[in-house]
Amino acid sequence: MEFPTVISITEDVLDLDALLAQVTLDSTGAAAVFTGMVRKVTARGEAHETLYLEYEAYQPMAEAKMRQVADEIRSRWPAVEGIGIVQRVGRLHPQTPTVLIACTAAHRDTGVFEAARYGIDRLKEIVPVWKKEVSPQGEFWVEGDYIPKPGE
Amino acid sequence: MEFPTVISITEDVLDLDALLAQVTLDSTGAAAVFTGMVRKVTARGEAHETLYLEYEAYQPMAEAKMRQVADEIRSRWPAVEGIGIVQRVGRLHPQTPTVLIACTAAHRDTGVFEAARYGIDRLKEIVPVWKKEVSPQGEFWVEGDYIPKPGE
Amino acid sequence: MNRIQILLFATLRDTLGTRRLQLDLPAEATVAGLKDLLVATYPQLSPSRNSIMVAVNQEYAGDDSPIPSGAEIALFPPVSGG
Amino acid sequence: MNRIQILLFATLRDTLGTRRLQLDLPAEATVAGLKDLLVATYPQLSPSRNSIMVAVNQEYAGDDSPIPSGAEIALFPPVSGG
Repeated sequence: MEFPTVISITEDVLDLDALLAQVTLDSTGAAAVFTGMVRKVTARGEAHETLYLEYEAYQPMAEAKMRQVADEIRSRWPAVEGIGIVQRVGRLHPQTPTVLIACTAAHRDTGVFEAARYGIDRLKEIVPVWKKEVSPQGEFWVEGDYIPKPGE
Repeated sequence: MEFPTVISITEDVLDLDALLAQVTLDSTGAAAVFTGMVRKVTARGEAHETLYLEYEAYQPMAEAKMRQVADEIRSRWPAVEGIGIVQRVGRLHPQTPTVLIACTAAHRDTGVFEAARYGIDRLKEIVPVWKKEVSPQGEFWVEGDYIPKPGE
Repeated sequence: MNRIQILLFATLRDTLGTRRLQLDLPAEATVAGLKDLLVATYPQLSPSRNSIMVAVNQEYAGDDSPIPSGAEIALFPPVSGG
Repeated sequence: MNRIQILLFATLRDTLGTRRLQLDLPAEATVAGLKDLLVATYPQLSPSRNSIMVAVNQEYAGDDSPIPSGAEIALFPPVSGG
């Protein structure tokens, strides 16, 4: 049986229940899911308020890199069954989910939590998506601090 | 501001997106969620097939213990903002989500993954809920192996 | 004597064929005393005596825990939710 | 000469005011050569030269990476999705 890998970049509202159903097999008993949301109020670092974020993606490369993240998860946690990675793009307001990482397995002690954590960490390192922060003080592009190696 | 704690025992279909919205604040940027599902096919231990599970709860005590699990999470991971714990009861068929644990925080490196993992581990130790496994070979009550201390 | 209501769950409910029992306990009874009386009254509980969990007023109780008058008692096997 | 299409994202698109560029590169050009030509042509890119990421055919490239004829090139800042 082939394990499902669901990759998507979408402007639509994220649907966690639907994604979960897509990565649930007859042998699945556990799922760990990560969701990121737009924070209205940020206290860490330079405290600020956010009106909305504007996400954009280099879509074909982003999809390829999301698939690479899924492959990396499978090589590290072979017990993982289904993997779903969905990035929402467009204008996203506070409290809105922006990204979903779902990893399923037969049991919860198989690495699903670590796999979901790894998935969001890697997505933020290598998947070409950017967000522009729009605040009452103006707008600026957020830049990450990870520089992928050639071919990474 | 009071952090939300959502506790529920329900016969209804679980709605992860709705639960997540209930535990998302203006300061929330990350959520880790655990979901358990009914496995149709179990390979670990004595391999077997499941037609359905029948869940029941000692409802008032179960709700009190779910609240205790949330309190324990907050004392261990003070950065956790919202906590949602929902147990579905009744007859549940393969691939159906049976339980949700959602923990939110401002950032993902604050313990949300560990908090969700702790939440499901503790729920399976101290929350008075039981499942009867119905298989083609017959039916039997599943019994856990954790014995809570008095007052735990 | 202290007449108490006992709620039964899962295996124990199936074994005794009822969701509720009434038992008359001595005034100063403990959980151990309750278990003794139960097993004496319902010998079919004897094999599972050591794995029976007892909650008194919705809190886990030990063998030494007292059973206050009018307490809500629940008997059940080790939990298996999630 | 090798006429290539360049896609621009995020800050770089805003800085140059366009989503696409065309540039004529020497046949054996590398990513470093492309960056040199870009900065010479668009001096406003000079401050961000070292943080510009270059993807060649949808794969991260280093300064030494060659730029094949007809390659799809994309320029962007370090990613910030999620």
